[in-house]
Amino acid sequence: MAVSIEAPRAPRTRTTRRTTGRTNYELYGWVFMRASGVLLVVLIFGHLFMNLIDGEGISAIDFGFVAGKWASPLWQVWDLLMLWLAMIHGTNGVRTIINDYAERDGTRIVLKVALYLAFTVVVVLGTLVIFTFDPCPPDAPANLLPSFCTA
Amino acid sequence: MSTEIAPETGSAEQAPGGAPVREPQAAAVASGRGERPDDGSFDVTLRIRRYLPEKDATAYWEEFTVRANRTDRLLDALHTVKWEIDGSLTFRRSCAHGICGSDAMRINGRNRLACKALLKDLDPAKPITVEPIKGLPVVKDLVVDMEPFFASYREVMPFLITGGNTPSAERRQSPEDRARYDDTTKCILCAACTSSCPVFWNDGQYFGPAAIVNAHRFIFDSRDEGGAQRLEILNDKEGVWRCRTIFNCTEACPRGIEVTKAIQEVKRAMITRAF
Amino acid sequence: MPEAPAGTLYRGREGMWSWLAHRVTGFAIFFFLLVHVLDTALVRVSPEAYNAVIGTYKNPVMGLGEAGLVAAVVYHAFNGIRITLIDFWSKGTRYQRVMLWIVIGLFVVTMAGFLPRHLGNVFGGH
Amino acid sequence: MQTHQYDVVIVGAGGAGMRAALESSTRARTAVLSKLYPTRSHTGAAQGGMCAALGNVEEDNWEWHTFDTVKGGDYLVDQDAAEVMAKEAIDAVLDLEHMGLPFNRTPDGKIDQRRFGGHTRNHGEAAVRRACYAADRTGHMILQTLYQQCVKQDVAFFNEVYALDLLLTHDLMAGDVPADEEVKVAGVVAHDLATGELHVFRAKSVILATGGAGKIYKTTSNAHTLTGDGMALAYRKGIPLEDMEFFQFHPTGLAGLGILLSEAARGEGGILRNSEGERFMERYAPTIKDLAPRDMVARAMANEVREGRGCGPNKDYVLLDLTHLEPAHIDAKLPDITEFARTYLGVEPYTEPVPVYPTAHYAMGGVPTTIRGEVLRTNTAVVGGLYAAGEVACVSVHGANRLGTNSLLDINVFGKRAGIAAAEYSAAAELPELPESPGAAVTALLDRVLGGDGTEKVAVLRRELQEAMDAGAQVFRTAESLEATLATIGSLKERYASVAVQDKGKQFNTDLLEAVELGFLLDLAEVVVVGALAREESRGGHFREDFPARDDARFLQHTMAYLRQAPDGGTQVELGAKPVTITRYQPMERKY
Ligand SMILES: Cc1cc2nc3c(=O)[nH]c(=O)nc-3n(C[C@H](O)[C@H](O)[C@H](O)COP(=O)(O)OP(=O)(O)OC[C@H]3O[C@@H](n4cnc5c(N)ncnc54)[C@H](O)[C@@H]3O)c2cc1C
Ligand code: HEM
Ligand code: SF4
Ligand code: F3S
Ligand code: FES
Repeated sequence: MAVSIEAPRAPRTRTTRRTTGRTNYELYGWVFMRASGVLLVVLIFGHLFMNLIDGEGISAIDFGFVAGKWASPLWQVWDLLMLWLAMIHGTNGVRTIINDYAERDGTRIVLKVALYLAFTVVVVLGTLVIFTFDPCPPDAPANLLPSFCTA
Repeated sequence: MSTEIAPETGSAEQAPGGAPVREPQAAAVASGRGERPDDGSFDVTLRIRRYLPEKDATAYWEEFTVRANRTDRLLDALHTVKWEIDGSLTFRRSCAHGICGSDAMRINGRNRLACKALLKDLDPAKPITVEPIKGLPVVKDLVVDMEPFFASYREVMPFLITGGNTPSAERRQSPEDRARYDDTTKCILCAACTSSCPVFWNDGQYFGPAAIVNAHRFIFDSRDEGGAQRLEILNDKEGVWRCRTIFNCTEACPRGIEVTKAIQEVKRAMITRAF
Repeated sequence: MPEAPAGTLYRGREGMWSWLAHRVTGFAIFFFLLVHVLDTALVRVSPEAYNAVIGTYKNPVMGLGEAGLVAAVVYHAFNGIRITLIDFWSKGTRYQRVMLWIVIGLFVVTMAGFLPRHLGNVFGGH
Repeated sequence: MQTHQYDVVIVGAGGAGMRAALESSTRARTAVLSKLYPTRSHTGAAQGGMCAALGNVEEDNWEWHTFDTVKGGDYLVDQDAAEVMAKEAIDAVLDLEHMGLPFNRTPDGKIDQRRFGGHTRNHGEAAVRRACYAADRTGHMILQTLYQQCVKQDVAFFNEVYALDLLLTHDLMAGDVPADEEVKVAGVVAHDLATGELHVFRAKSVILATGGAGKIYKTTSNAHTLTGDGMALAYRKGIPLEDMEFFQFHPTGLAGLGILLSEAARGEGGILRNSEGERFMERYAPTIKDLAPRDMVARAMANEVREGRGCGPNKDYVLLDLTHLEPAHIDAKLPDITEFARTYLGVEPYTEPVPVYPTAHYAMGGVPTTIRGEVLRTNTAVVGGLYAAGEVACVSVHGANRLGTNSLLDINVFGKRAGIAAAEYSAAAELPELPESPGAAVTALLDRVLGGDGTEKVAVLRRELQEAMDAGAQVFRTAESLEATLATIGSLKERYASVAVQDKGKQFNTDLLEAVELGFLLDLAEVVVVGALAREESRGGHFREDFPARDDARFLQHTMAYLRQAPDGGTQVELGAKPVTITRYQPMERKY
């Protein structure tokens, strides 16, 4: 049993809150989520339309299809932008979720390290693929390649 | 107030949340069940989440059936239980008409003031579940520790900040400027909003809507000069940016304050300031 | 205080459920994206490898999964716009409920346009 | 038991307590004890306004305000005190504005003012706009603003801590104190609700600011927690209570519930009607009609009902008609109270008149004080270091009937005065010695209730008390009705001796504290009824049907009720009288 009343609480003492100090990072993150979201609507819907609706939809997707798309700089830039925006947007979103639910500091750190690692790997890999991609690999069977390779 | 109590009929089923249900308590005065057409009174069953730390280590559900009148509020039914069946039932209350903010609790799953929840509006045909508000430590029955809540409130500097000399007459303020922050002056610090917010439940670190509402009250007061400081405080990572516009707070506020709107206005003020 | 058994579920309204759905869809899309980038990266390895993996996707189960993913993206996208409007439009908070019904309406319309076509492709015998 | 030491201890964190704390905490080490979180105090329920002769919208001056207060109080007001209050009202309002209170504004940005019952221009010529207000949330805004300032000033609050005993250097119950000895306050004994532990707060000054005692009645606008604790604490120590028979019944309580609809409803144009649709106040107060002082309106309403012109199935209420007002106007000026009507009675005030009936509202009497807030133990001698302010006190600025908006003013003016006086006193005073085993009395009381094998239930006794008070000591009183009530109180007090509670725990035992509060209510009810029986006249809020006229020859004096040891070993109420201070206004007939 507690025998003493706690001394009256000093009205303006800070709580145990973890503070960030005077940065605007949360603000920028918040604005970015909205801005990227709006752009992503265009990018992702365009992407989905091309891949799943246009032509024969999903069943038409193969190496030839992808290679054909990336031969055009428009789609290269499109997919690159989409990759980056979606990954930053998603990573920041998942970071929020981790902050919300991972209560212990240890758990939170582990999860976030994993998240940022995944982010780095995927973004680097994706970027490399888009830029170093060769639509007509020399030793591949011709029937798998887009039609323009034979030209 | 109802004075008679009907015998208990609640079955000992498993309560929501898996807590065991206590054997129902025998009511002090037994009277016939069912509607009595003469005075419009009716029976209601309250399913209350009890926690008596000096007796039991954990919380449990307990049911009480009491007689109620057409104009009775949940607070009246709780009083009937406390005064006539089980004096150990503990809850806070004072004004009994929605003005002091003592009796926020979770009624049928939503935060409300017991003194503003009319029984006849709560579908008395089914048991009414009553629980303490979420996210603050439960002290006893429906009583929670309010200190963390008030600590957040105090942190946002909820008082007028002015520079220069105090004028001898009143500070002038146009009716339009006065109207700008009217909504958020209505807050009674009942915590219904903060304890309805899923973000607050997680770790209790989030400042919570009530603190933001009270910061808003001053940020948008034309006489105040501390707005920048308050925005700085709420720019924290536990500040307004944790709000995910869930609107539970707005739905819960017994004063009808547009809580989410106020939070959004604070966010926008920060953005305007930053860019 | 010892851990007490959990209380009942909070009975939130449209705002809470739409948020929950937004969170779940966002989270799901993120993990799909990780996988999606990895499998697409196979185009860099060899056309055979890519086609082999993509080929395994071309069955009804994956097709349904794909439909689910699109549903998630469509909901998340429309609701994301709703959130943005709540944030920046001064009347947004007052119309949040109406806007959610609009989101759901648009979602239904979009999916109604997409699903027959997509499922046709998936089950349409290729 | 733990002992704390402060210069000033304030009991109560309502408007009066916090206003005092703002003054004393900058001057002396101050602690505020409150049985509620400060923002839960009933000051927050006040709706209509706080008056001051600012003259922002109409010509006005503090002398007229003084006159209205004196006349409204049926000449039982101490006029020096009323003068102080009316004069300092202007600064009190400006102080609050400077603290940030969001008053409603005039088009040119000044504090707006509106009409309220009994406030007139030029000694009764016509109603005047004197009440400063913040919609119908004036008390809420005062309470919030004062709390905000306390947060700013780092005031030390002990919340949910009940003061249960007042420590004095002398036992006043025993009788006279030698003339050369000064009686002083030494501190308070308090019960911490969260742990159930007792604490002794030693102090050089103590300010009582515990508010009213409306719970002696059944139908009341007062909170469940308004059980007159401060009055009872002082009274049980032998300090007199002044003018307790004067209790204000507010005309417009929601019928059957007692929840208040502010007088502002009538200030904004609302009209009272009987079952015939008649605006009956025209007959009772031809000049200011519905805006007559509360005692008159309440009596008029009760009279209409008695004479069979009540409304509803049982003809037991009258109607407050707002339907002729613009809904937009109602929304702007009376949003909360119209919501009360909707929530609690299901009545839509835009289109339907609201059922209303008088409700017990305000204790004009209380712990007698000087205009500096010092508590009197006789007609002239004070208790060193003990102060009282707010509804618990009787300065007396309200006399036999308080004017609307004068109480929010009272708590600010006299709260401030008491805060300053208490701090200044403590600067010069020594810390008095504590009596031996200071907590013994409280421990004995609590143990008796907790450990006893009694059979009486708190709720039953309380209900019987409240019903007896409503029946015998309400708007209309007779020797017969009062005697019946007194007899009931006597038997309830006996039964109280064997009261028991079900909750035997230590933590948050509200069951136990309700039992203690019932003890306060019983004592106070007795004082009210004994005073009312002795006052064989009708004045202000006290109306004796068997003595319907005011009798200045016999009763132009304050009642002082003392608790004293009776020869048979028990205790008894002894009545004394105190002269009324009259400076400028000689008693006249009270007509509106
Ligand atoms: C519904 C309503 C409307 C009103 N409207 C108006 C109006 O428009 N204008 C006007 O002028 N007046 C109005 N009044 C009257 C006025 O509001 C009150 O008289 C005034 O607010 C009393 O203030 P107070 O500080 O004395 O007490 P309260 O505000 O009641 O505060 C009492 C304090 O004492 C504490 N306390 C009590 N007992 C103990 C104890 N044993 N130990 C520790 N702490 C204790 C409580 O916790 C509380 O903090 C109204 C009153 C009511 C009920
Ligand atoms: C299609 C267009 C998209 C739009 C308009 C959009 C919009 C938004 C917005 C506005 C938020 C912020 C929500 C809030 O603060 O409450 C958000 C959160 C989130 N988004 Fe998106 N988004 C889109 C695509 C994506 C994609 C592709 C992913 C996955 C990579 C994603 C993952 C997330 C996640 C994980 C969150 C966090 C959810 C939360 O905190 O509850 N979003 N989105
Ligand atoms: S904003 Fe509303 S719900 Fe929140 S504390 Fe204030 S009054 Fe209560
Ligand atoms: S419920 Fe919580 S997330 Fe925001 S809108 Fe309300 S504070
Ligand atoms: S008891 Fe005061 S708000 Fe319910």
